[in-house]
Amino acid sequence: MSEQNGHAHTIVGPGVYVAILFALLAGTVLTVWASFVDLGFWNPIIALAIATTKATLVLLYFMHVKYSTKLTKLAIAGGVFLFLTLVSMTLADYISRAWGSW
Amino acid sequence: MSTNTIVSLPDQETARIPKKNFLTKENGLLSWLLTRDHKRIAILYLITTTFFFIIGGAAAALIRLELLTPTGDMVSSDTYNKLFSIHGIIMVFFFLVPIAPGVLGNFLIPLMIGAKDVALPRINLLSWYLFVIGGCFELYMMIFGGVDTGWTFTTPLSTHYVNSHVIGAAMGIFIAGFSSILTGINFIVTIHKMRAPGMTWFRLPLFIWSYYATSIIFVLATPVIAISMVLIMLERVIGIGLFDPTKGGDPLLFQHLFWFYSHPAVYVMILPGMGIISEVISNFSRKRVFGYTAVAFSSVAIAVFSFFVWAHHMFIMGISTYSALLFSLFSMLVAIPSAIKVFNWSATLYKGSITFDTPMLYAFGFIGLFTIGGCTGVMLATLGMDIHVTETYFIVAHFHYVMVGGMVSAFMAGLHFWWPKMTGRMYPESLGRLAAVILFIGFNLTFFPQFILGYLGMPRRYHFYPPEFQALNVLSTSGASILAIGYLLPALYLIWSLRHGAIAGNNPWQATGLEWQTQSPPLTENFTEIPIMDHEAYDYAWLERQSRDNRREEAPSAE
Amino acid sequence: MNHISPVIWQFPVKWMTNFPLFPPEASTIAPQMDALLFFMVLVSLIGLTVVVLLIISFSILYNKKRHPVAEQIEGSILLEATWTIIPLGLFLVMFVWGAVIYFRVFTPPANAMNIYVVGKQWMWKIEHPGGQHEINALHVPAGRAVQLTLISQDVFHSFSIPAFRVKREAIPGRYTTVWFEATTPGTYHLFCTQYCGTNHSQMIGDVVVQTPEDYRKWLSNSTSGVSLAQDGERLFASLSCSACHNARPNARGPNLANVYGSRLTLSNGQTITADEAYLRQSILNPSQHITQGYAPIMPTYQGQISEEGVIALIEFIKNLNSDYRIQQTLNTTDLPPESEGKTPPAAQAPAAKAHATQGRVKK
Amino acid sequence: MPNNQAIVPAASEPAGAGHNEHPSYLLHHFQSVEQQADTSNFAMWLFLLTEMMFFGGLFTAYLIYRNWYYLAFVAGSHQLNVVWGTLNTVVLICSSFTMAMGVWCAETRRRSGLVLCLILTFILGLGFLGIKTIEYSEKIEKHHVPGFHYNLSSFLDPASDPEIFKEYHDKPLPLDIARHTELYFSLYFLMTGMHALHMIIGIGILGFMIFRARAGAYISGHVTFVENFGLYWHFIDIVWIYLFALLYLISRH
Repeated sequence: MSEQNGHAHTIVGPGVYVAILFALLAGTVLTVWASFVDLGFWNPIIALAIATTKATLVLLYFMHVKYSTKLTKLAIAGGVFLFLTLVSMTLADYISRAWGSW
Repeated sequence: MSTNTIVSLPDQETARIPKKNFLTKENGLLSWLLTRDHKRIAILYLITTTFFFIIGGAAAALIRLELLTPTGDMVSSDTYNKLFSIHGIIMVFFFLVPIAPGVLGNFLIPLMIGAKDVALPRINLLSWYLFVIGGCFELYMMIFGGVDTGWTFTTPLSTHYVNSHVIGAAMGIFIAGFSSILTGINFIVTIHKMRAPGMTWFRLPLFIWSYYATSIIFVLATPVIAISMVLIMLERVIGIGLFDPTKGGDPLLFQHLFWFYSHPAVYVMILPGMGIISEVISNFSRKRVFGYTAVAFSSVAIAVFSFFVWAHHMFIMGISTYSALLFSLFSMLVAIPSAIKVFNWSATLYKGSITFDTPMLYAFGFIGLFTIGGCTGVMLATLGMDIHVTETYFIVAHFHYVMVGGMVSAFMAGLHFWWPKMTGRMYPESLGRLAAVILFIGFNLTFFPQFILGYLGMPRRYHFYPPEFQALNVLSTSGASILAIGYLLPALYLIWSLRHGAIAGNNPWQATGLEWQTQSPPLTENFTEIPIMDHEAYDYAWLERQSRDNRREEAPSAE
Repeated sequence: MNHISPVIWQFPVKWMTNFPLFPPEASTIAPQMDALLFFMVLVSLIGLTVVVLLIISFSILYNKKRHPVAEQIEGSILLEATWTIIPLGLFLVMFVWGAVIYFRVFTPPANAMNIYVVGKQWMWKIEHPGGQHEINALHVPAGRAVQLTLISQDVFHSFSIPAFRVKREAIPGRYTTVWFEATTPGTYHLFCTQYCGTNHSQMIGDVVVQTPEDYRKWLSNSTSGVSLAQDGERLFASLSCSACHNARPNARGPNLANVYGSRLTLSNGQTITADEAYLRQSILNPSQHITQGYAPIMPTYQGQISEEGVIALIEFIKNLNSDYRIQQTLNTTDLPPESEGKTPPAAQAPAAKAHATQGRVKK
Repeated sequence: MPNNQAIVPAASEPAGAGHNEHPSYLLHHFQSVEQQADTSNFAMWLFLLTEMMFFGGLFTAYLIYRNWYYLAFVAGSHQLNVVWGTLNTVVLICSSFTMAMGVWCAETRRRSGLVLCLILTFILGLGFLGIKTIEYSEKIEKHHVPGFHYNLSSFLDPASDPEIFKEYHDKPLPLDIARHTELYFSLYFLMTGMHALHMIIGIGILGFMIFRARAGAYISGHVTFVENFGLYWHFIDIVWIYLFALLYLISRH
């Protein structure tokens, strides 16, 4: 029964939820609009950036991470880090295969 | 020899196994099948994993018999391939991975941290059922024709070129994977949230630290093999093409996903062993583990680093040479925490008061065999050397040194060490020592010749082999028969001890862990009241003070 | 020993007389690999000895009889640092040493002669540029760098020659390369080490290292009469490749003369070296990399040419020094044949084949 | 709600309450309600991490093949209807919102609000699946399901597919590139299929929750189940946000 700090449970109210809802809807509109504009190299990056922003909003407010314990935050950070490791280290192989003719 | 031991058994004339314990609480098959008691689930795991071990071991015996002669004259090539596939799949996914967490982890984690049960008891039972269902898929697959892909399911062989029961086998692994995930979640949550008052992180036994590290791997790596098994099944059923080079897919991608789990999985197998060894070494040298923090953090470091090394299984498979460099370097780094552990265990003995009971003998065996396994692991992680020795018997010898020499030795150590806690009875000590020695000799005789065979170039998974390799293979097979005796003997005397073993009492080893502060076998609730941890782990002085107090009070039955 | 059955007796005799403990060193890389092995075995032995000695001496010194009460010692940062840093240093030495050898094995020298290896369930098909075909056998000359270009027709295979300390996987759909320089004439094992299905253990063969004279003799005796490049030329003609790749000013496809080894600019602006892998891709997935200035109109030949056919085509393209042969194939397809004016580079008389083989790999 | 971040104790009773008077929902092996709530919350998060790694394998495959076969992925993406996709995103975001509101209702013990929110979430979830079904049936009609008589004609000859052609004026793809659209659709069906599977499971649990909430459950202060289900539902939402960006919006210009 360690880590019982911060034991008051935070209740996030409808105001925040409504605000987040509109932010998410705005993000959706924005990302669809951005995809119809030719930004070349930046198109996928912007799409992913908007998606990440939306996901972060959902995480922080709908999923209450903002009010969670450090442990939860750490666990999520660790999980995301490992997810990125899986993707990036696998991609590193595929990208660097083309670097030289071995 | 009994003067050497620290066993402090109660007076056998008057001692009884406590009437009220987790084994006797309820009777009947249903009370076992619907139990939520972590200790009963551990026993269930012990029975099922032993069953799978027998299957895998029988396959191994047939393989070694076949390899007595260079010409495949006992079974056909197809049967031989199915035998080693069954051996691999069963031993990896249904014995090595679940055994330490399923049996010792389930039994001990709540006891060691002073909790009544794991955090999610129903999920715990569910995970045993998933394990059994997964196992049933494998049994079904075996009975109705077997699978001949090897345990690695290399694409496109497994997806396009074999006609055996790949889908059944993959399904079994998929389901058993969820069993691992749920066990991992359960352990992490239990260790975080269920610790007794005063049980701070740095008072935890090192056993808990290494199981915590194991669980991290369970939770984060297992889903990736789940998805790769799903992809294998879909590729076979409808041909989605992700691993099919003729459709533009890359078969190597499967290996990336597969090894992203399967390399950390070998640490799933060895980390619990390291935890067991820490407990055993500390107890039988009556000394706190040397460098507690270093050993604790090295467990976590192994778990973390293990995620960055997976492609070292693919050095000659056409991955980019640059990323091979990266993965080789990380593989070197993961060897460091292992080395730290070995040196710390050795240093623990310094100025201890050492006795040589069965668990300790197994622990010594573990250190030696694990060191050899680890050193050869470094050779395999070295890029250049890997070219020559990968995919040969060198690999086979290496991972058997780590898995069988390391993990199974450690598990035997743990099983003997906690046997009195689990059953309330002692095993016969001299037979135990004999078995430990036989196991050590048999193991080395079996697998050391395989290092030489590997360097000579004998490929793994060969049914026929060039005749000049026969002498070493015969040596290996003869060792395997000694090894078989080494496994059979404990099975026999442990079963014997269930009825006839000496009554163990609460703390036969005079060990410090909380699990020894309750009765043997424990109550269903583990403790009559939740203990308060007021001392460091491995504090033998505290134990002495306490037993002195107990003697002074002279309470007839403190429990 | 008369009373021992001769049948049983033959086994120990056979083992004792033929019982290797160390593989022969038959390539230039083998001694380097073994040196690394000896270094690592030495380090491991020292490490193991230290651990075992510690355990044994402590067991003797501090067993319960001699040392009834343990002294509690917490640990030592200095010691922890020592046994972190020393292994780390040793491992880094191994890492660098191993990486050097790895790059050496996978980086063929410029003058290496090229041999193609196609793996299939369950045999190795070897294609020499001179047109010699072998199954489960590889003849190579001693003292000459040999590059193997490997590909698999079906599943992963692995081409392993333990005596050379060299091994490389043959992958479906992609070329991999490895090289060696054999030093000692003799016959050595060739194994498939990647599990590849039912008869995996019979996918074995012999690597025959010959003196250069013997090798030349073998080459001329086992020739099929048609070099790989000539094979490729026929294929080039029969697939009507020359309809587009004909080096005319209005050609729909790029000129292929001297294309091998050159830097190409692609339609998306990237540059790429036209190596074997690129040529293979361009035949099977032509639209993936379009040369600048050309339309993606080439049809794919995926599923229409065997791996051997692709190899022959590549060998043909590699040996194209001028447009001459393409003009010849054009002539054979849509024009009446002409008499050959001069000896083209790719198709020399069979007698000169050995020379041709040596000059086959260009840089 | 003027102040949207009220801090109230989660449990109905003070921490450290005696063993004898614990509420019925406190399981025997826990010491307190907070411990139990914390535990199940943390376990849920760990489960979501495994879910994330599960999708991680698919995302890795997607990124590799997208880099390799970009043109095929663009052409495949044009086959998806961005209107349906956007609508589905909106539906899912709204359902996430109603779910979050449901959690709030449970926490503040509003029974009818909770039931309403759960029903809305349920309906929106079904709506999402309905739209997905429409999209899938379009693909089935055009034979764009990998492994089942996969048809390349929309890519070899875009004009044969007038609806899409009108919008994007795609050039015909060479056969070797067009073949790789099958990989795109494999990934599309895999990723959205896995996502839909999670939705179906979620909707099933929602049905159960509505049934229980109508009977008055989840408003006793013990809202762990609702909260954990909320986490699961929001996680599905996050996955979709990425799927939408990656699968639908590759190149629309």
